[in-house]
Amino acid sequence: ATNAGEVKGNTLVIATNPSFNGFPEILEYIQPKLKEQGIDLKIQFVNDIIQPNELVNDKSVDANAFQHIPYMESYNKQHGTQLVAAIKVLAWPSGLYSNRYKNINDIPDGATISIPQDPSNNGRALDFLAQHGFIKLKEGVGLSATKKDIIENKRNFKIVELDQGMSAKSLDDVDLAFILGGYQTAVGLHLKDALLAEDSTSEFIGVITTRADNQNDEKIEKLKTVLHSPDVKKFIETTFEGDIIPVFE
Amino acid sequence: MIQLKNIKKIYKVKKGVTFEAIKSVSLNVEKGDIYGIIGFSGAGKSTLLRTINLLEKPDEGEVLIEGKNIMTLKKKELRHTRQSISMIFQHFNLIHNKTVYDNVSFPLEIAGIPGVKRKNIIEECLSIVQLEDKADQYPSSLSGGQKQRVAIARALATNPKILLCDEPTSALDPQTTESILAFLKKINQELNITMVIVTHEMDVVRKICNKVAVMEKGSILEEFTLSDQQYDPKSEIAKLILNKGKRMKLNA
Amino acid sequence: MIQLKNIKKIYKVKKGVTFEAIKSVSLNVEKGDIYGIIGFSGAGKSTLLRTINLLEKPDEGEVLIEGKNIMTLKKKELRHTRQSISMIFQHFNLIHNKTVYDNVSFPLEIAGIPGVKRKNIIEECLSIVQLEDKADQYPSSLSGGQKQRVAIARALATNPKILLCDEPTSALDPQTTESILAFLKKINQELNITMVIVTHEMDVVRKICNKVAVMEKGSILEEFTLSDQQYDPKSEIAKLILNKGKRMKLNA
Amino acid sequence: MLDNIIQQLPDIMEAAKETAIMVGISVASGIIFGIPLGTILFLTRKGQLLEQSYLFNLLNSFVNLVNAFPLLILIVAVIPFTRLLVGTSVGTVPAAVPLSIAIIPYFARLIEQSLVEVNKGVIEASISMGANIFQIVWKVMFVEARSGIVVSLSNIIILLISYSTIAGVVGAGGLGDFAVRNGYYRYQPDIMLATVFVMIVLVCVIQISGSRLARYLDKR
Amino acid sequence: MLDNIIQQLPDIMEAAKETAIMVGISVASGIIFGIPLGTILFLTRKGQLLEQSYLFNLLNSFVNLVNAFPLLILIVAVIPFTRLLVGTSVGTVPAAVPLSIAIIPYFARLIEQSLVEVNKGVIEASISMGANIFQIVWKVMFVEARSGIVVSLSNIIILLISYSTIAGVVGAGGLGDFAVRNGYYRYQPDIMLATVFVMIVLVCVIQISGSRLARYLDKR
Ligand SMILES: Nc1ncnc2c1ncn2[C@@H]1O[C@H](COP(=O)(O)OP(=O)(O)OP(=O)(O)O)[C@@H](O)[C@H]1O
Ligand SMILES: Nc1ncnc2c1ncn2[C@@H]1O[C@H](COP(=O)(O)OP(=O)(O)OP(=O)(O)O)[C@@H](O)[C@H]1O
Ligand SMILES: [Mg+2]
Ligand SMILES: [Mg+2]
Repeated sequence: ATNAGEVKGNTLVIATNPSFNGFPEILEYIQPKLKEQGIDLKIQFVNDIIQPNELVNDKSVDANAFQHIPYMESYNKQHGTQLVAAIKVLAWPSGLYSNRYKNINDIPDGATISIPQDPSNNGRALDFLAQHGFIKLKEGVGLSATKKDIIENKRNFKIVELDQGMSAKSLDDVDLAFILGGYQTAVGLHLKDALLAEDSTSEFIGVITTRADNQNDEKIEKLKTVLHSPDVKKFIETTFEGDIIPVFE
Repeated sequence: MIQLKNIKKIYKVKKGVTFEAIKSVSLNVEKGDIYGIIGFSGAGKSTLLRTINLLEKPDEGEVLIEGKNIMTLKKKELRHTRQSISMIFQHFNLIHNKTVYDNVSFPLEIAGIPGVKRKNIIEECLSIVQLEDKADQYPSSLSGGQKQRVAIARALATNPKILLCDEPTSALDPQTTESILAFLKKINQELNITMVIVTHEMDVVRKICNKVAVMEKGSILEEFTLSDQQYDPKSEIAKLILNKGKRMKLNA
Repeated sequence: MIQLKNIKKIYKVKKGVTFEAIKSVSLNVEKGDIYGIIGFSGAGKSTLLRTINLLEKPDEGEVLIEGKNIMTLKKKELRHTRQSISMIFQHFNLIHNKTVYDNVSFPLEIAGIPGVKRKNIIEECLSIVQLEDKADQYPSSLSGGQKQRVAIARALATNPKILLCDEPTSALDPQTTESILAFLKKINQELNITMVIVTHEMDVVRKICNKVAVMEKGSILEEFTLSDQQYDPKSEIAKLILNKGKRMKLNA
Repeated sequence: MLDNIIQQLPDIMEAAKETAIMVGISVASGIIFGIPLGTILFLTRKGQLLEQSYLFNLLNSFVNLVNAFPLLILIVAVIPFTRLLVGTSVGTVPAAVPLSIAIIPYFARLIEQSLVEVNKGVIEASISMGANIFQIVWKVMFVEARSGIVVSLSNIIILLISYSTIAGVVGAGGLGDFAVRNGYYRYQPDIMLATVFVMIVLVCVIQISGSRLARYLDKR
Repeated sequence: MLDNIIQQLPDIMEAAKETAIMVGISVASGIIFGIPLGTILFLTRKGQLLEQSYLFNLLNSFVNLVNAFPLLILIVAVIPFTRLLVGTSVGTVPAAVPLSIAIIPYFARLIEQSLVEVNKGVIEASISMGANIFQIVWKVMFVEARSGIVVSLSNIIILLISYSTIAGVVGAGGLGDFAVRNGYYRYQPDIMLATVFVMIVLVCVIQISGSRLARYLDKR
């Protein structure tokens, strides 16, 4: 990692979370392509989900690439920031996986279900469970739901919250796990193995985020052109084998 | 009772430099002896004394206790032998976080003496050294002489066969010394305890020792029986003992 | 030179229990005196000695050095005064991680004596106690007497006006004791150094002290000048000194 | 603001309970395994009573190995073991397994160091009395080193309180995790402050009582 | 598998360099600030040379406060200060700021404990010679406590190596973060193992040399 701050005219600094699948690989892949365009892409790895937004907001970096739109929106709301989704890049369709059961209908009452604990995906998982009738949530909480918003759990599911990196690894400990797209490969699973999955048109689209004042910047424009090329599309498709999918044509 | 045969002890001072603290010393202490070891500071007296219970493992030579070479004993046997050999250290070596009472109790616990019996023994030992009133105190609140007396009480507690004393009265005033020496003499005679006493106090030698060895620079210079009127002392220190002994007799 | 006025020292033994180690003691040591303090083990000798340089702060009373009450001095002045008062401790208190040489060097560094001068002084002091050959060793590799001699060398190094000695020869053989006492006597006479010596060795008192105080249970029982032929000793220990003194003269 | 805190108070208390469970179990394992481990490390060192370079090197390497692991990786690495031991790898009690594994070697080092400080003369005296190793360790070394051991103990408890934060990844909960999740990630600075405040109070209580006890036990 | 590791070797080396920078700076601050802090803590304690209960309580609370913070929260909490100090809050060097802040009080505690172990008679002797506090501390206490201090120093270096993992949140990089990223999130066990192996080697080297040096310095 390099120290941010020393941004030169033709340098584009993007913060990304190296722990999440998808963006880091893509950014590294396009680095030489941007070079050809005269842009020096610097990747600032930040192993967190708050700091990348802070850095964009306080102008330490030009943009970040790690989050999906709903998270960015709730972040804006909580922190009073005006971050914008500049470039839509990919989707990580998440799903419910199990090592113990083959069919979603086999899940017994009282089953243990693990969901990610980070705020960007915690509500997402709960909402998903609610949509598919496992639980009922308080009216209107939507994606910002927390465990406390569960108003009905007729089947007595036990919901445990884990780090998103843990969810796949703990498949042997739970009956059902909500695993974010990209992490299931850690235990040799793919999207097709999910008992239930988000559809690819879900709102959880991974975006390049930047400040409102910066979104029409020439460098961002060029970045968009490069990212939305067929070449990058092919790269995503072959690298992630359908577990992470490009959302542009 | 105690035989040292050609004991040698070499210390490494630093890389390449060694120091021969004991140079081939042999010694024979018989049962019931009160054997004094005297000599200059740094002569090797403490080191020699410490080889008797193998606190210092000699580099050469043999240590025999009651005829048995204790250097070849198994650990357990050695521990057992050591339980019958008490030692009073030059620097006392009391356990600082135990009270006076518990310090004296400690060797008894090791020897496996049951709790009920211990109390009596401890109180008796503390009364010998006149420290009954300090039983509950910790060593750090004791005067130098009081610490030494605790060390003496501790050594006496187990009723040992052999008592090794490294300057046992060095911190004591004449009267206390006198009473402790009288007690040592008494247990020597009544219980036939063998003692080896390192000391630089000629009075101590004169008053209770029957044999003396004079050490100098790691060797025994001479060895004699105190009652031997014929003996012609070689070293200054031996002359000091024997001459003074005569003087005192003249004055008695 | 040194005046103690109504010194009292009380230790807290445990909750609610106190122990009066010094009970209103007054003492007057004149310049050039070699003042002996004797008494039973635990009488309070070390404690009293330690009040002279305020290592032990008395609970009551005054300590005057050269007429100045040092209990009212500012910290810096007290430090300054202390630099001219050396002390030999009953338990030596050497710095274990410094060599013999550096231990002796330490008070000189504190007194701000420049490096070039130090070397000579240190070597001289080590030669007085005959430890030149151990200069590079650490205290843990020294015998008991050798440690005590290092402590003596350390105390002499700064050429103090007052020397406080707590059983300075307790670990030394007679000859070494003799030579050290001779040296102390010599510096006392030549440099007019005042000394206070706590000891239980009557020989030491006889050989170099001019005045003696006898302590018992925290009080001074009696105080006398050794050359005073008329003096009628009260305590056993004082009789021991004076009687023996006479005996020795008879034999001389 | 205060409303928010009061509303969340039950959760904070729940988190405190979780911390207490994790720290309690880990400290217990630290005592049960760390003290013997540290003692054996000390005894088998060069020049010590049970000098045993093979065993020493083995244990020393083990201690270094565990100390080298970042806690998060350690947690993941011992999952199979955790599962074997408590049946599952998620939750408060399972989290105590990696925490224990992390703290045992660390505590062992502190114990080892405390024992080094014990005066050699005292140990020698007990050897001369024919004491066996167990007696020397139990009745002399531990007695002489006890105040240092108590201070080390309070140090590791404090360390564990903040360590346990990381156990949040396996759903262990606890104060640290609560502060991080609600305070940092969900951006409720008041909750974060309140939670950290509870942690500070805990730490102060432990440190002060540890240091009092140590001073009381130190009779040197 | 080996191919993969070899391919990533430059990255591992880069991470090692980052760790070295973070740990280096933090250890330096630990020495510069932690040693004086620990010394003052010791000196102002009840019954010690500079007994000063106000100052002691103040410093003691500060130490407890910092020790109570989960590292992640500490890192975030000091961001404004970091920015003030080094201009930015992300990167390897900035990460050393919170790490230093975390380690200084912890090291101070260890120093304090080492000083407690110094024989009181020796300190008394130097008082009797008229030494001032500085001389007593510098020429006596530190000299007598030096081997304990060296062991504590190697302990905190080892602690920092694994602590620095968490500094990943501010983009510090380093071995721990690298291992976590690749081994934990990305599931490349070979890379994780290789990285942890480097960490283990580092830790062993530091522990063994620390303990050698300590034994060499200990002349008691
Ligand atoms: N810290 C303390 N707490 C309680 N009592 C103490 C403390 N220090 C000393 N004493 C007691 O004060 C008395 C005087 O002690 P001091 O060391 O002055 O004796 P002393 O005359 O030097 O004896 P010795 O000849 O044995 O060295 C002793 O009875 C001792 O137990
Ligand atoms: N660990 C060691 N390393 C090097 N030399 C040592 C060591 N221990 C003792 N010596 C040396 O061995 C010699 C004998 O020491 P010892 O303690 O036996 O003397 P001592 O006759 O008891 O003297 P004292 O009457 O002064 O106590 C001394 O010169 C001492 O310096
Ligand atoms: Mg000796
Ligand atoms: Mg005394």
